[in-house]
Amino acid sequence: MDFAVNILALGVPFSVALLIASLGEMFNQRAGVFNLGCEGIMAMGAFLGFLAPFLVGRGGPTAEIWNYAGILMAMAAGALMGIFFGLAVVTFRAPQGIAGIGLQMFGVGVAGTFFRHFVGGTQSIPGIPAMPIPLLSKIPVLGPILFSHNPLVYVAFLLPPAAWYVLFKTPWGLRVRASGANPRAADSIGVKVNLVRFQALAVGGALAGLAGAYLSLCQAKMFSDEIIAGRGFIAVALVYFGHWRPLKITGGALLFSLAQALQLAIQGRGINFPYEFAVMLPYVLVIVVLAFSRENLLLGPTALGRPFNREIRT
Amino acid sequence: MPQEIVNRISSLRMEGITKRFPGTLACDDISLSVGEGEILALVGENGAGKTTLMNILMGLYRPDEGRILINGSEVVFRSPNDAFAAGLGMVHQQYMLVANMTVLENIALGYKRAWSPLRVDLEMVRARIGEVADRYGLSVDPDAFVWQLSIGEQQRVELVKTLCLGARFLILDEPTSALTPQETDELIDLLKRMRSELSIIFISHKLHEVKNLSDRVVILRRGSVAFEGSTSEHSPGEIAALMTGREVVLPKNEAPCCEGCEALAIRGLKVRSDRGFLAVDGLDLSICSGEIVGLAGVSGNGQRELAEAINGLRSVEEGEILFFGRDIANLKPGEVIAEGMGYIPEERNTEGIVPPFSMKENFILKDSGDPHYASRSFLRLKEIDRNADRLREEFDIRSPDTRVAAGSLSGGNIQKVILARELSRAPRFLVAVYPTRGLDMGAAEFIHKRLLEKRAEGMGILLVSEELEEVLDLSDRIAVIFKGRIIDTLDRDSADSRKLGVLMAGVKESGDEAV
Amino acid sequence: RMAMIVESTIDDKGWCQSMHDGITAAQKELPGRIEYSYSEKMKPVDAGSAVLQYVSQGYNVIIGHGAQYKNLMLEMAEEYPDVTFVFGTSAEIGPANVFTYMPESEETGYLSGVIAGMTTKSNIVGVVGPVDGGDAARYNRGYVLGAQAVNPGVKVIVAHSGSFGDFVKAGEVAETQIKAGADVLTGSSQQALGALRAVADHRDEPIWWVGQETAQLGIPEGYKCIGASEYNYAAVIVDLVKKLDAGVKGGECIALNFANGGFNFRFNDDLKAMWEGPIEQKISETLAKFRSTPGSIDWSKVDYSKL
Amino acid sequence: MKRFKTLYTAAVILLAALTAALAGALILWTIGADVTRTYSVIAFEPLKNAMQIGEVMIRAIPLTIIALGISVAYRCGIINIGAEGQMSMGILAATAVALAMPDAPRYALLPMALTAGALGGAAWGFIPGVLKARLHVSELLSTVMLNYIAAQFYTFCLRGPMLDPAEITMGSGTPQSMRLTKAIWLDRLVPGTRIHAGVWIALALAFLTWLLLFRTSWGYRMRASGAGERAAKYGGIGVERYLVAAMVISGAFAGLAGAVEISGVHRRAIEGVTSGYGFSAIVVALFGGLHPAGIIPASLFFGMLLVGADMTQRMAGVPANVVTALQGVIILVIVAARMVLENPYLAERVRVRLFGSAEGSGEA
Ligand SMILES: Nc1ncnc2c1ncn2[C@@H]1O[C@H](COP(=O)(O)OP(=O)(O)OP(=O)(O)O)[C@@H](O)[C@H]1O
Ligand SMILES: Nc1ncnc2c1ncn2[C@@H]1O[C@H](COP(=O)(O)OP(=O)(O)OP(=O)(O)O)[C@@H](O)[C@H]1O
Ligand SMILES: [Mg+2]
Ligand SMILES: [Mg+2]
Repeated sequence: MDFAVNILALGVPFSVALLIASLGEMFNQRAGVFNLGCEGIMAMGAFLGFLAPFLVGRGGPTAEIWNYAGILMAMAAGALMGIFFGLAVVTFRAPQGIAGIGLQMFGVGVAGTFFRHFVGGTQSIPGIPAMPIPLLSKIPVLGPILFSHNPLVYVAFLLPPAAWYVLFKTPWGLRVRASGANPRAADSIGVKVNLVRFQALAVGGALAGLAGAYLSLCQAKMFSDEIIAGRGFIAVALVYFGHWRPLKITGGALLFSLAQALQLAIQGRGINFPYEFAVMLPYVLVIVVLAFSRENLLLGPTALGRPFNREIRT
Repeated sequence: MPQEIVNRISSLRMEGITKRFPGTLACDDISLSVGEGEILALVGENGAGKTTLMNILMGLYRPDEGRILINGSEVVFRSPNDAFAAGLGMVHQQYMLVANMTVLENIALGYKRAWSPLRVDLEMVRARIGEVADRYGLSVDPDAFVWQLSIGEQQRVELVKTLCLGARFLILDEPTSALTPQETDELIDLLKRMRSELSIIFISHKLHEVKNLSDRVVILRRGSVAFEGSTSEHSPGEIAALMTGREVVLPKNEAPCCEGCEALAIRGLKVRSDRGFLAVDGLDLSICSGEIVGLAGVSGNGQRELAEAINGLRSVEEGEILFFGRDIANLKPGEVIAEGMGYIPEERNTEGIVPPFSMKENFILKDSGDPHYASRSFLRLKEIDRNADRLREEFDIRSPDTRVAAGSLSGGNIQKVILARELSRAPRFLVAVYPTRGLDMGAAEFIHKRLLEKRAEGMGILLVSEELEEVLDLSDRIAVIFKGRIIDTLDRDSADSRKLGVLMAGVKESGDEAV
Repeated sequence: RMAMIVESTIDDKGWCQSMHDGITAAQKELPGRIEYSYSEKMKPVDAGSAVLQYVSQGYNVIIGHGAQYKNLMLEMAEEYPDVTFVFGTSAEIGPANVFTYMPESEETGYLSGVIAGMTTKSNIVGVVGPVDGGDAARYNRGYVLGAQAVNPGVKVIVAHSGSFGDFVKAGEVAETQIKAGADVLTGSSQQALGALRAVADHRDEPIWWVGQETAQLGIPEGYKCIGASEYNYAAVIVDLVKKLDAGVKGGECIALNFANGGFNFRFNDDLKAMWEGPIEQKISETLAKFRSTPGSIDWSKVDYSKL
Repeated sequence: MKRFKTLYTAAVILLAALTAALAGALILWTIGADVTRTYSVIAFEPLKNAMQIGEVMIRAIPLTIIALGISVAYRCGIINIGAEGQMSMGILAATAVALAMPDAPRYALLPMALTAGALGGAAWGFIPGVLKARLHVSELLSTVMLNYIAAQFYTFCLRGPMLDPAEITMGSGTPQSMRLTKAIWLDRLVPGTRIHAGVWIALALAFLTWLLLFRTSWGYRMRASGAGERAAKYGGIGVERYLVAAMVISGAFAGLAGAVEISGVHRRAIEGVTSGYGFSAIVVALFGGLHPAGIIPASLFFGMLLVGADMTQRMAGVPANVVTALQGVIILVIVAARMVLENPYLAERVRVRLFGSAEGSGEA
């Protein structure tokens, strides 16, 4: 019982960065843009999230504020990078796959470079401490699992329903989905497809930046240029796992992270098989679960990856 | 903006419109005008520039030259929003619907009155749809996903959408190409009634509709106005001649019914649709070699599923499909092809051709392994070239050469590519689904001739069409499909469009309703 | 003229930094003798390019800091007999122009283990490993032996993150172990910082860290670090220069252990209360034993699955 | 008309180069690096002498081979971002063969090891292929995940069954195999460089890929499956089978690249051999227009960038990361510029703006 509670209590915060980043990527893809550069935006977000509290906020009474300033900077930079990416793939219609890899290299490279220049070696910050919710965190099983985390964790778990609402209930969500599924139709009824795509990229970028900032400010409370370590790519993969649906994506992120917590706990219990096989567990599990879930693929963004221009017929 | 407040459009004029695409001059100094309550028909061969011109009017394309005047003053439309605001609305030739959204959502997308920053008031949209549906007698299911709808239903949704948005000036780009005769008649009646409130530009390849509906007609040829005049003063034949520069006579099947062996026999066939219900529900049908059987019916009654099941593209739940005695139900598409089946699919752009492939590559889509085109798996390029040149010549496919991407051809030419491939393979049988949908009269004439020729050579043909004239012209027998079953089969001589129309609505001659 | 090739960066507070610090210390010790250049983030194929380039620029001592460069070093040594190549960890005796070095890290791990075994209240201690190989394998196994030696009932939790650089994951490993009851943790390679950071997050709880690298004492999280060992590569480098001066171009292995001054150990002065008394005494006993009989720990017999 | 075309092309390229240079300079200025020095190192040093050109080539070899495989998959409608993992599996398989038969003669062992490498990669490509064809699992998910799985399996093998015995007795168990027998070494072609006989393999594969894709009915059907899945099915093509086949080929190429890499460069299996080739090769494949004739120059160009990148930290004193950032910028700008060049609509508009609309509007 304790074992299970521990795993759940660990898996929840582990999932946050993936969750936020994949929701961001979901908005990109729903609008029709495939952003493989998520990893790069996360790296920038992690760096900028770290920078403000590191440079100015250290120890002083204003430390807390600088943490949040870092988050805002990370999100702003993420949005900017999204827009920058949009310039290449929306305006100039560059193939999104390569451009995404370009963005990833750019983000990781710039974050690493600036980190080296402005900070030096691996450094830590106090970061944002956990904030158990007063009464709720005392509830036996649910308390540690749901209510004893970092403030950003709570925010992150408000995101999926919010994303669902935005996507399916608001005019903007309607425009995003239409732009990703049939841009020509959307255009013909007055949706500014490319503008919507830019907006979605900005939103997605901001979320990826936030995910990065979560890693550096809340989870690791450090930065080094390897901080993202492929999580951006996993976030992209989780969007496919969740078939572009916020709640299913959340399920995917949780599944992955719980499996992660589980395998670490299993390793710790002393296993008599090579630990590498334990490390593989989350990756295998995600594939297997997806393989056995049936889903109508027609419901996704059918124009994903295709640039749009009114006059150019393809 | 409430559409009631929009100023009346008492006149609309396009002046000197020129639009260039790389390599084509789509519109060349076109001028036309439409008055209040007037219905203008815009006709011309495929690729004449009709759609382009209308897209310019809707703000989708910017003209290179020329200007648009509404009520005498110049307007500049930068996007469809500007055109909507001016009271224009358009039903596009290629349906502009988002397949994975519901009808309701598709309409909500443009119905800005139902928007607040944080919410789309879908109930308001639903009410609006109901209002329009009642007023014009156009019923649609707001909660259906568009991908679940037949093309005819989609066309209706398009119309409802445009009307919901409150157009005062309606542009209809080939709105009837996928409608049944009844639906077409209803639409035309509807449009006639609407003329008290609206001005209309109506594009169609069906000249009797033009004749029936419009006040004036403008004929485009290669991007410029070839003729402009009052409709009542010219017969359809004259208009066709003005359009193509020659006389068009659609051929008729007058040969005696030939006595071939039974080629295709379908018994108790049951097939599910994408939505999961039995779209073909116990269908029986038999067709002989050297016979054309027309399958008439309102689209969405199982035609697509039937054709796909015959060709191995959809699994069969129950029943058998005997093809020259062999049951081909649930065979793979490749195996059905090998049995000697030819198939002209409904979706010409995505199913009938591989769009990025060149025309010549598309010609060998079904024969890439045939020794004629490949020896030991190596493609015989010379042979492929020769074949392509021959077919292009024979079927009069208009393109610079056979290396152009098939997807860049016009719809008519794409249809010819498919037809050329299917007929030149000399199959024993052909399933032809809506083979002339959206084609101009010249192209339709050509295709009809080809089908009749093949019939004379002994090929059996299942001709799926909603166009009664086509069915009546070409078929030896006509089967009417309704809700997945054949409710009656008529001989050519005993059939006429009135009888067929009644049957297509699901009513048997005896008066009782078929289930 | 000396060039170093490292897989990570020279400020990783771990494996690569210790060598870098060693070389710069040796530079100070032997003023004007060493001209030094380094290449970071060297994947195997890039390492080859770097070596070729260094050789063509006239560098005559090339250090590949990691056993993954072994092959490259040996191959290049064949091709360029005039250049001295150095790599570790390895105890192999290479050709005449190859030096190897071998940190016997099980000794440092053992010390950490002794501290952990004596400090733990829950009787559970943790190891956050990167992968089970190389220096980390020796250190971690030494830790297990040390803890068990002073506290036979102790439970050692070993888990690997599977990556040298992913310190976020190392933090996750540490969190998992803390949740499982571990109250003294250690870890090796640069990812260990993530684990230390996770330990430091438990500010007011009695959860402690023992370090593999004294650099960990000086950082803000150092307040959780009871003590740490140190790789004294400066001694190795000075030794190396002397050998070169004496005309020995290779063919030897330089070991690092407490006996030859290759390792040092330091307690955290701010945490006197934690180690004064029996622990301090036990550590000095152990150190004395290491100094008199190096190589006394058989690390290879530790089997994690039997813990 | 012709003159306009040339001018236009030149102008776009110039603008692109300027943009890239400026964006890069911005980063370099921020960290106070020597901008001109950095650029000149990247642009000229890799081609300065035979040794450096050799370094470019040894990177171009795996890039070419993997990119060829990726383009086969891509043409068949499946985006293979799992080459990294497939390459690892190829290395393991080839190593296993070499370790199992230390005394086999060269003519037997080398082909066997290379084949084993290809099979190892093929097996790893088969998985996402089948998952997609049969269970509709997106390859973007499965290949990413399989990369991580392969990485762990790789460490496991090198740490366990394939570990160099010397690492146990004399070392510290660093995950690597022992040095492979000379029988599987690919010859170094030019003394003083590391160029190896893998060049011929890469060239031969480029030719074979071209044959396969554009000259055989197999390739035709693969391309049809990718270019229009629905139409291909309609045309009687067993799309799913070709999908799996394409993934297997793609994996085999990546696996072979791994085998070539260890027998040509490293001569033993160590960690880090794949070093991101799997990802760079995606860029190379798309840069090269998914065509062998484009992939070869693209991989040389990319090899040059990689070597230049590696040199700047030593020769211009900028951290290694800067160059990653610069590469990112270069990729973004080049792909954008290429699309601008290939957009006739834009060219037409510019032409009309500049020269008026009178001429050249008719047939083109
Ligand atoms: N987006 C485009 N890009 C390039 N050329 C185009 C484009 N749209 C139209 N054209 C060209 O403009 C011409 C007119 O096309 P348009 O679609 O207006 O024909 P149409 O009269 O509507 O024909 P149809 O009866 O087939 O609908 C075509 O010949 C085509 O070459
Ligand atoms: N992307 C394109 N670039 C250039 N020309 C094109 C392109 N797409 C279509 N065309 C040209 O457009 C013309 C027909 O235009 P269009 O696509 O409107 O026909 P369609 O409406 O699809 O066919 P149909 O009228 O038979 O239904 C043809 O001459 C064709 O060559
Ligand atoms: Mg048309
Ligand atoms: Mg048209």
